[in-house]
Amino acid sequence: MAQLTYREAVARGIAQEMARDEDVVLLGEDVAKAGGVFKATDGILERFGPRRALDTPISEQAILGSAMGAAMTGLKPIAEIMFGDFVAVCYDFIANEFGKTRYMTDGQVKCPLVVRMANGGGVAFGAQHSQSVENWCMQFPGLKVVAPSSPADVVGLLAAAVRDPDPVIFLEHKGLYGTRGEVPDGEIVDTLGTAKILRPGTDCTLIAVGMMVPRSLAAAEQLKADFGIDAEVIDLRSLMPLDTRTLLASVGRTHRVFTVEENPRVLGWGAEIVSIIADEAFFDLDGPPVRITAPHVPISTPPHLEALVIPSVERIVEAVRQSLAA
Amino acid sequence: MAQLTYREAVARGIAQEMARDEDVVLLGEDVAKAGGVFKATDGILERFGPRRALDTPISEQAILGSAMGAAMTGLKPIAEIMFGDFVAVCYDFIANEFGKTRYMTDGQVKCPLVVRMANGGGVAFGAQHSQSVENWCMQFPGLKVVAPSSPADVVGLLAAAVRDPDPVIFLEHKGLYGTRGEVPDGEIVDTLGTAKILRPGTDCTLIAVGMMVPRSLAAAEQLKADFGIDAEVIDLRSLMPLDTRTLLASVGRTHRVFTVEENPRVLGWGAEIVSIIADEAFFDLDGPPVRITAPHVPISTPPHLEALVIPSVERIVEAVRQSLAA
Amino acid sequence: MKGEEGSPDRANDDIGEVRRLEMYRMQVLIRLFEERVQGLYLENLITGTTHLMIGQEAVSAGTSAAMRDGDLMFCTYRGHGHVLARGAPADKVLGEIMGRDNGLMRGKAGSMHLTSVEHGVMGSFAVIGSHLVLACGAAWRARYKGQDDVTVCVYGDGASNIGAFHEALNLAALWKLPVVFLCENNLYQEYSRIAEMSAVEHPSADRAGSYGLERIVIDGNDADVVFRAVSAAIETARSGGGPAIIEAMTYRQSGHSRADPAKYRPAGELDLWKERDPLKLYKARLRELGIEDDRIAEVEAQSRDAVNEATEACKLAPLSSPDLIMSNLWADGSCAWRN
Amino acid sequence: MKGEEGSPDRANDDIGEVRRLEMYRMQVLIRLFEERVQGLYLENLITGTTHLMIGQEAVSAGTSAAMRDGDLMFCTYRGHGHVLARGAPADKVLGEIMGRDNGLMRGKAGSMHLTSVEHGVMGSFAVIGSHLVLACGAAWRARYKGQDDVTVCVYGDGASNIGAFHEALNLAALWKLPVVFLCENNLYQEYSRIAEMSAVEHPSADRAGSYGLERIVIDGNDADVVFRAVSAAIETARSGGGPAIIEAMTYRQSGHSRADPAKYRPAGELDLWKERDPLKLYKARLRELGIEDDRIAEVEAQSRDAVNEATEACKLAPLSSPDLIMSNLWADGSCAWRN
Ligand SMILES: Cc1ncc(C[n+]2csc(CCOP(=O)(O)OP(=O)(O)O)c2C)c(N)n1
Ligand SMILES: Cc1ncc(C[n+]2csc(CCOP(=O)(O)OP(=O)(O)O)c2C)c(N)n1
Ligand SMILES: [Mg+2]
Ligand SMILES: [Mg+2]
Repeated sequence: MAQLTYREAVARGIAQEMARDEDVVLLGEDVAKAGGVFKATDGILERFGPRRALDTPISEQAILGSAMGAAMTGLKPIAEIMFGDFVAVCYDFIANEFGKTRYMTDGQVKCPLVVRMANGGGVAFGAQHSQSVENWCMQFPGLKVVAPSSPADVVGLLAAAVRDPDPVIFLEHKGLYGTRGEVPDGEIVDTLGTAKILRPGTDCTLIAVGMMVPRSLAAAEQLKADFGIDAEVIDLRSLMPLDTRTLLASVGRTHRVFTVEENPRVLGWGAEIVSIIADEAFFDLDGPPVRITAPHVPISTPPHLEALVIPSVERIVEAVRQSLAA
Repeated sequence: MAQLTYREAVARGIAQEMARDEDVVLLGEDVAKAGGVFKATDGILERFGPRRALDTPISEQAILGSAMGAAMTGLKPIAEIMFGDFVAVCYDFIANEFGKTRYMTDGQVKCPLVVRMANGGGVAFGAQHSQSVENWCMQFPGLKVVAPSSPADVVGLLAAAVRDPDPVIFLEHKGLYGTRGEVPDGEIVDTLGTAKILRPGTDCTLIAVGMMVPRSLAAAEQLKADFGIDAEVIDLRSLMPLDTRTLLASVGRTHRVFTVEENPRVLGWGAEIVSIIADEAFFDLDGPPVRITAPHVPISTPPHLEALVIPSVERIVEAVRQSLAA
Repeated sequence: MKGEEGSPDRANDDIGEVRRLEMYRMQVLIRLFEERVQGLYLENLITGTTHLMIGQEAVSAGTSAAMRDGDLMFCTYRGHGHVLARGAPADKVLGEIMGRDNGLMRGKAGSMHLTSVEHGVMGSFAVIGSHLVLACGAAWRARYKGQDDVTVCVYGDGASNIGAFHEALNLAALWKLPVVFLCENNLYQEYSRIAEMSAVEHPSADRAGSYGLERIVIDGNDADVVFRAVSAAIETARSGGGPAIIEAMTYRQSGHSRADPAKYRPAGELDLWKERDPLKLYKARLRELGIEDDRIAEVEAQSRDAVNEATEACKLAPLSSPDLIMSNLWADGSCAWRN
Repeated sequence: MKGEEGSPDRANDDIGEVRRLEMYRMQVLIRLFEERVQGLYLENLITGTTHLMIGQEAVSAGTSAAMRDGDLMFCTYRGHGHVLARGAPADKVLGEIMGRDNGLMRGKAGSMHLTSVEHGVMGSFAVIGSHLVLACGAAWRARYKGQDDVTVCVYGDGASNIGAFHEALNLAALWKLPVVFLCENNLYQEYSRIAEMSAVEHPSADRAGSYGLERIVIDGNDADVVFRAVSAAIETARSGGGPAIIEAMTYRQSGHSRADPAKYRPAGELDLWKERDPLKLYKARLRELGIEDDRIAEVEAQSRDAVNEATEACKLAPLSSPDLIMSNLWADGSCAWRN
């Protein structure tokens, strides 16, 4: 067992897979010599050399496109898009190419690649460097979307993503890079499409990803301590595929559900979760399913404004308490 | 009153606004000399000349970017992205620029433009030319999204979009270009953010946009005739802003709701609608809110396969009937 | 234009009689195939959109003749001819276009997306620009793995103005990738003249310098010229000399897509190019080189038979199966997204 | 390099003493401002990211001196100096960077997005590539409306490899737009040497030919050179001669962003460029031209005072208001998305 930061866990996961499989390669802007602008790929170049870890020009279409071309023909690239927001400049691959190729060619062409991106807010980068791009990716059939919240999950899910025969978007939360956690020694491989109940509870279910996971856990503690409300907290971990079984089972026990999203309100992933629960667990629900989100505005830059936009522990507590009291 | 096709209505709406306001300009691939690949801009060049109607290179980023730069500084461009799917190659403007500029500059910079796109399926163009891109656009604060289903609405909503001081995505449905409808004479200006009850009903509410509107209407007739189910049909028309008042009031009367979407299941606009209704009208609902969508797969090309993917009148009827019977 | 190398000399030059007859057979096959596709569309047996390459056959024939087995190709939606030239059977190509079960992808995706990995055709791409960067990736893989295949990426004049073009060319040149970018300049981007849409006359070749590459413009209506230019570029790429960009001047005699009457053509333009029809020119070349008429007639017949047989087979083939829509989204063959 | 025009002749040449002193004042202002920003970051009074342009001041000073009131500028996240040079008051710029209510955008958006429409700065853009095409649009509007302003778009060497660059340049050249693309080549794209990321030495200038434009590389550390080159380009653009692309060679003496120690620099590189520090060079130029030391000292003092006063004002200014987050999404000032 080692204590690793989330960013160190990224590098460990990448290294684990590159050591295992010669076909795994890493590319992106400043991922090699500089070890990544978030230092999440530190040491990879030193260990695996410039043939396998490549710095690229500022050409995001070329990064994702060449990753896909390589994946189609025999490599397993891990491509980095520095800030998730920038995937907008190469979105054709997300929306039109990665997930459709195998399907359209009736299985002739494969696309086993991983796109890592620094996702989410909380570090005062403003409206164009803080968005939650899981919401821009999960709607495309054929594309898997993973968003770990702890160092151990980072390693295990990254390994699972690299070994997956289909394209996976791997979202590292910027606000978590500096956080620490225990990571078991040896090879770790997790399973995509599995949510985790991090805190069992009986009164309601909180469903979160990324930075909203620790906040939901803290909110659950506070709800218990201050109001006697026993909240179950689920880390979704994977937005696609979706572990609806775990979610529906939890709602079957708690009868109330809250999604905790840091994105602007409209068409965040919580809408999909709520629409599934409202349809399939309607008669399990004792009250409305509620989405706790940022207000429907872009994220302002200064920390004191950003803090008002992204759901805080206090806002989560307040929303749950009020709704359960209603 | 004139009978116009949907595509003629587009040209009429554009002409109405270009005649009214010298600052309105049209640009896009083949929109001028050729009158558009869907013939939706036929006659604009002839009437307004090459200064105001411009054919562009295949450079979608330059199309949307120069439209925005012009809008920031005094024009009101109408830009065309030929097939909505191609907005993926210039998505930065959708995700990061149009809607955020006024906000980030605290009101210093305006962005009054319209982006027209041919949206949706039904014409055998396959997985990369048939997608429902309202789902790629409506999640961004600051961006309006409009999707008319009739020629009269096309003219009125297009005029409203052009006159709106903020950026508007205007989605023309490919499957409807050839359809006809009455269009009043004279100037028509509609209101963004207003849904329309096209068929009042008492037993359930069907909410649709674009090509799913006529199909929902046909389904409602069939539900009435064959099963005595009286469905209310709402044409959403505008996905952003959202006329939640009309939707919630309808559910308050009918107590059951169905969204009818032609997109793949996950994170289509119906999820947002359902999440609002489940939260705010929970105790009005007599049964689960149900999303009728395409299966979560890309759209296949040949018409006989495409027809199995996009909800048909029969599938809508069947889904409603079964759910109400349950 | 590097046109001179194409002028006839003798049948036993660097190209040779056998290859010339093969390139002629292929051009005829593509021509007849494309005419048949248009006919089947008018008969309502082809329902989706198609983009024919009548008039551009020499590019396909010359390019594929220059490629080895194992070399890879990335095409556009205007790809029928290239896919045939790489060896995909006419019935499978036509079946795909007709949405039949015997198609390359069992009729799931149609004319714009023809793919035959077996024949090195990694796909036909319909969102402009994407396949230029994909080709970089395929070539990068070859170098990475020490495999000596070369990737050829065929695209249009209009595609030369999209952002991905720039990113692809820079990366290919920077990483010295074994990839050949082959621009089919058919004078039009859909309904607009490319000359009115580009800041330079040759939208691809005039930009070669931006990537430290040689400027190459060739006569795309002469299969020999295409063969020689592509062969040379592939040879360089294969031996580690990096990428090339070739602009082949040609003309699309058909409309942009199946329903386009092409009214935007200036008067006389089509006739002029028909005089330079690649099949006509090439047949004359064969004769000039002393190849007997009956041998020419023989390959023409082969092509005619192939198209006829393919048509019959496809008419009999069942429509693509409804199962297709729920399969092969994921590697396990399923389309499940939840448990 | 078109360096020679920058060599000193006499104070009363085409540039003149007054403008030279002003360009010097501006370079000193920017330098002191940027040093102050770094200081305030270390004091924890600046929390968001910043991208300083220490070492690149001559580009800002020379460019804005060449622009008229009414001309428009589009900047990047590395824009402090350009915004100051166009006349935005130091306290408003600093206030924005500090997240204060007195900022250009009332402290809402910070260092990367400085905008002052009042001073013709249409924005500072942080997603690479976007503002190159925006600039085309602004210039198109000018021509459309018969307005004679020119748009200047400043961007980095690294941005020259992104797709939008290609689309912007082609459109600008094709439509002969009154826009000047000014590449600040500071040798690095973030932590990578641009020389290792581009297929050509000069990622912008070596591509001018792709758009039928002239190749212009200038010494970006000499404000006079920048002034002359940008003036000439603006003049051409203003009189209908179309766009220009200028690559100004300079060096970022600071890290890429606030926390970057820039360890990737080869030994000695920074020292070499410090010898060519634009302020040092320019001060020497002023002296050589016979401008008295006390006049030089006076403008230095002005700049120092401006930065000090701005700092004091900003420290006293309230933090940006919480109201900001729910306002000015739409033209009506609200952020309502439903009824
Ligand atoms: C990104 C994108 N924009 C626009 C289109 C629509 N479109 C399809 S073909 C075409 C013209 C392409 O011209 P060119 O590259 O010269 O190829 P050609 O069709 O002449 O073979 C256009 C604009 C597209 N498919 N993708
Ligand atoms: C599309 C996009 N990709 C990547 C980035 C991250 N990024 C910010 S600055 C930068 C380096 C830019 O280099 P250059 O254009 O030379 O400008 P400089 O910072 O040197 O002024 C990068 C890669 C971005 N902001 N946008
Ligand atoms: Mg063409
Ligand atoms: Mg730089």
